[in-house]
Amino acid sequence: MDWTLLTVQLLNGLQLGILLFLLASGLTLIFGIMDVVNLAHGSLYMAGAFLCATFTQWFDSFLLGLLAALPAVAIIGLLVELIVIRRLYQRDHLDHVLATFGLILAFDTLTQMIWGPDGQVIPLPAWLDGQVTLTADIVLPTYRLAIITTGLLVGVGLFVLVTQTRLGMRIRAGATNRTMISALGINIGMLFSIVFGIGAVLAGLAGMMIAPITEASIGMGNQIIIVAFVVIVIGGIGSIKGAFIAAILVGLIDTMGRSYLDVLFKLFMSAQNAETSAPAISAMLIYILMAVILAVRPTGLFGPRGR
Amino acid sequence: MSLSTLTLRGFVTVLMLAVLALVPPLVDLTGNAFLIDLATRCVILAIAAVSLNLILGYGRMISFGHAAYLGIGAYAVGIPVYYEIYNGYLHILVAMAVSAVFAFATGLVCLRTRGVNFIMITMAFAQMVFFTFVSMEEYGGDDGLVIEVRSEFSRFINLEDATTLYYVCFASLLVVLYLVKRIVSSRFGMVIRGARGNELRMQSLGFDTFRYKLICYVIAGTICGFAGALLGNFTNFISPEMMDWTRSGELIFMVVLGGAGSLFGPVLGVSVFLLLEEFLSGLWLYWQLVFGIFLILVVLFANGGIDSWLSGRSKRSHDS
Amino acid sequence: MTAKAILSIANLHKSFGGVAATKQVSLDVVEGEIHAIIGPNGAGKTTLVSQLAGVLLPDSGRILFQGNDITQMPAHRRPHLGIARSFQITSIILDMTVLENVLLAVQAKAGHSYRFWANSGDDASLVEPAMASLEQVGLQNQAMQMAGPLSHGEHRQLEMAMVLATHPVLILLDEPTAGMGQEDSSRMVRTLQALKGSRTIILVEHDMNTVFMLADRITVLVEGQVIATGDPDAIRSNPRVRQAYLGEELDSIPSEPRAEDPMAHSPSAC
Amino acid sequence: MKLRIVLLSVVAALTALPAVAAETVKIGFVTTLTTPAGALGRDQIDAANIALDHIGHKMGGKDVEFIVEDDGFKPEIGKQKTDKLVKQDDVDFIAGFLWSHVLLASKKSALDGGKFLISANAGPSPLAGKACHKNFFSSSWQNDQNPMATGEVLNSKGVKKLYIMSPNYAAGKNMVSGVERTFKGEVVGKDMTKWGKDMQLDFSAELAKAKASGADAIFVFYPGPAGPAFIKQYEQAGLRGTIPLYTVFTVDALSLARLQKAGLGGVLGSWNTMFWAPDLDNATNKRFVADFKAKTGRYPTHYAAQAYDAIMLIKSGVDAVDGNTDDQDGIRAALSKADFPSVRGKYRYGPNHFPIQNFYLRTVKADANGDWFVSYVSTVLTDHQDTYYDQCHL
Repeated sequence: MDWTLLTVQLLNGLQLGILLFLLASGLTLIFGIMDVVNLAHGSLYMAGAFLCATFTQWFDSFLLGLLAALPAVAIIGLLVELIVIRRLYQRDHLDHVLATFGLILAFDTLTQMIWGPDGQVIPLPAWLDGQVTLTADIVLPTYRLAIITTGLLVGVGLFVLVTQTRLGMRIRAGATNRTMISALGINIGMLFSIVFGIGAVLAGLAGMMIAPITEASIGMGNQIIIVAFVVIVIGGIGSIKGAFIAAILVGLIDTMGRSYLDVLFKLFMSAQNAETSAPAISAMLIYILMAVILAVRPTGLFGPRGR
Repeated sequence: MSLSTLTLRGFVTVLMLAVLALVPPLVDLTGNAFLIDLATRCVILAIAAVSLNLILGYGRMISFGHAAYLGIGAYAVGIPVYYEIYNGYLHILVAMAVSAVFAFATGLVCLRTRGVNFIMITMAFAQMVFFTFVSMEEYGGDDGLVIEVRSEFSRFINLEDATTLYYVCFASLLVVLYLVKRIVSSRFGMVIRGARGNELRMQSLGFDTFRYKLICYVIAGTICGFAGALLGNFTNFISPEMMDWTRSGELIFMVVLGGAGSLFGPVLGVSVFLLLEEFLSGLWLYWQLVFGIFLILVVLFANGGIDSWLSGRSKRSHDS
Repeated sequence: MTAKAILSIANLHKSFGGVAATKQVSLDVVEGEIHAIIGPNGAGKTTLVSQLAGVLLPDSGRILFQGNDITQMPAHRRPHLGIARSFQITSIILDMTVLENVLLAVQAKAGHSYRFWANSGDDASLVEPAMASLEQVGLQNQAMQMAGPLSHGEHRQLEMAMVLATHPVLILLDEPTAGMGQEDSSRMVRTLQALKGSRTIILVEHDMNTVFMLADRITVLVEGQVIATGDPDAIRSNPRVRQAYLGEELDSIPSEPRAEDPMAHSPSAC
Repeated sequence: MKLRIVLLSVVAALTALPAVAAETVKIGFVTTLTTPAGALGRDQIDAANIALDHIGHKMGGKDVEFIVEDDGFKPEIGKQKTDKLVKQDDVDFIAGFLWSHVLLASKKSALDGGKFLISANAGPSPLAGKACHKNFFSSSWQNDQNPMATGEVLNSKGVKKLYIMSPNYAAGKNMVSGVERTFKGEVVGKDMTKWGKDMQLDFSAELAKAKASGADAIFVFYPGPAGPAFIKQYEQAGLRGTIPLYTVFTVDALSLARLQKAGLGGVLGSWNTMFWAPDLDNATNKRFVADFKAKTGRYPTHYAAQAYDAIMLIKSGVDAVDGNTDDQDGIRAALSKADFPSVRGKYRYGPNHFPIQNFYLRTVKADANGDWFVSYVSTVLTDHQDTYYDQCHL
């Protein structure tokens, strides 16, 4: 066993998990409180990445780009809520799925119309672009550690927001019992907008964090949003804690699968077959995890009873 | 329901079937052989949409993984053909049997869940099938599998002939429509529709709704597997891409566009969807923008789909 | 107690997160009687009925129906023994016709419904009993209408028709007249009176007029506990009941009610 | 009710669009215009239009009708579009095809439909071997050829242990087998990553494995959108300077523009192999590159070069029969001579209609304006023929 490699891969898995958490936490809030299935959450992730790329290129600074892009994504999120999502609250999940599926098509195409088909790069400042030497053997890209740190900070911030503030109290009340918010005399429309805005910013931030690694590209949200849904379903809908644990779990499983499954497969099949089938099977692992968890607990790990 | 609107709906249904029945001679008149391709695809996807409608429209089981059955069905043609087994009856049998088994096994897990968890777990199982075929290097993996020769039936049914293939698909659609019509008005169908309206009530009447829904789920999957076998024959090609979650989303849209829970609605939905796609994609590179907005507008304003528009009543969406 | 108990509940207990909703409830229901369960709001009436129907499973205790232990039997199997339930909140299938709703109920009684081909709407063995049930509640003329747009009273009648169509031995009726106007309400009372003796009925009801008009025996629940069981006169004079309930409300009810009497109906305060 | 019937008739009318028959040479071009891979297709279309401008939109005295179809990066859609070109537009030639899996899915439709099929990029091995066809021609290369050249370069640089990464699709597998065929050292690790419109773009796990494998070089094939992402992560992981990178179809004009924007100077001086370079010294190439830059403001990629050649190749065929596109034998005979001015200079066809051509070592450098481009260094393979031609019996 190569312990160095294992450590590096665990950190890589953690980084992926953190990214998924940023996406999934907003998704699970929107879902838990508003009961809206928002497939277009991935489009906000993409919007964040593209806006951050453009602003970074304008200001010639990643941090300024990030700061400018965050409110921009929030505005886009609020507009989406105002124009489309708001009309869906009284509808069932089927309508949510379809309308937000339409949003994805529209967003992807709009993005190509504005930015063209090319990916957009986000240049990193030198202090983020290097490597950190943890031990003699373990050298990690600085930026990936920055993602982990940022994600954990946001996670703590979200935790404080939800558990310590008045807004958070309302959000929690809404997540556990939707009828209670109206009973408490809270302006539901406002609360929904705020929650959707927070979700949009978190999704956009996730896109901004990954884009310096992968570039901002059209449709980048379409696959990860499905994984984010897997995360919130595993974690139990409406539960931030569940989303966090499930995100880390999924991140680790995905990375470990990509790292070690081919080695495992080579034990009982030809090297050629192992190399080509291992990636597909490792991509399948998270879905298997989800099926197993739902088979045992139909509402997920930390899901509310009887939803 | 007034008489005039009722006849409009009936008129369109008859007209639609008449046009579909006459596609090959009409195509000969235009000289545009591609139209028969379009019509064949339309008819095959209509079978898939009708099968999805059985669970989604009549049973309110929002399966987000129905495209998996199309893939299973198509691979059930592609893989035997790869081994030079061309017997069409065998292909159909395998397609339907494997689909049925898959629907049964996954239905056991999926139907325990409710609401969005059901949507997501059906999608998860479809993704598993997707990745299973991606991992099967022998059958082309991600690249897909070219089906060099179409299924062989008797001497009189030669699927290599476009017209024959079309009529086989069209006849299949008619049979499936009749089958679904019988099922939904049978005792079994009553239970399924009852469970859509009020599952708790059905249980208190003494129906084990889980088992009825499971059987319905298996029937729908089996029919869609059959449609997949036709699709594999038609496209001469199958790739895991056909089982992507976006494909399942498109199938749902076709059903809802036409009118979920109406017998003929999905056929209309598929037709309008494909014509629009063909028409728009020829006009503008960015046609998907129009398409996406159209989808949103349909959801927001056209409750009940084309069917309820034709029958002149706007159906409230059934809130589960 | 001389008559045979068709349903016998012993030490039934159910709590939700530490709060007991049903506390050691024991009671016997005699064949053919209308047995009313009354109690103030939150007394656990619906929770008790839900356990009888199997929607909730008790934490402890035993339910015997015709001598069989049904305590842990799943909800969907109890109807096959002849236990039917009508819901407090109207629970019919809104996007089906009136007839189809009752057809389903007949179907449920007819055994399995794994028949995929024959049109159930043309099946005389289903339609005739269904129409008979509709006539019993006076809805035969609305048979082909969609259930959704009917009035509240008609919904309740339909619900009743569905219950009757299953030919139940024991009917669990949860507030059959709740929210009804006077006319609908007295129609329901007439329907129930006509059933008296032929069916065993457990009636949960807020409206004291209805209860004392219909019930052979009454059980009073307070905070999940049975505080009294007896015939209407015994209950009326029971001091514990008078204490728990508003004595005046009991006094205002005539001791020999008849259905034909013009009633000063007061809709129950919910 | 009236409105409904009117709308329905419009829908009905749409089904009956008749095919227009005219005295033109019709060329259908299937490529990717949407999704992140759309940039490659745009390059091809730009180049094809320049080629058409250069020939005055005429072939064999007839006007050229050029029909572009978007395959959406999906084999199934590519096949659907090919069917449409064959059956509805009744084109004479179908060209394009960036992706091997799209080409493999579509070839039956085009060839069974009796059309000439010209691949302007993809070169999957079956089409070079057993599944070769008299009406199929490549204006690019067979997939294995370019990595075989890289394998030779690796040998000459003294690489002993190689780590290979490639997307998991038809071309990726060919690329891997190509480099393995000529590379003489040991392959210490291999990763085949998810491809398609949901391609994997985060390579952290794979790069960590590569680093731990003790390899002294990494060979990758990441075309299109994946290229810059890979190179960026390679640099961020600090592998530059420890494990040198050798690429095929990864560093091109499109990825360089973005890498330059991102300030990833590490790619300067890196090596790759190709059958062509923008500064390859011949008159056709000079005119093509100059016009392309003037029109688009970009350096052309090899995708563009191949598309330009595809149009020129078709012209040579149509000219030979004076525009009589029914004379398929005449066109075929002319095409197999490859007698036209190619941007790569002169090449000839093997029996399987894949080019026999030179492969060059290229390096990345900045031009006079400071723009990065891939520049010719030396010739690695001369008149190189693919390894599948002897399985082709035409």
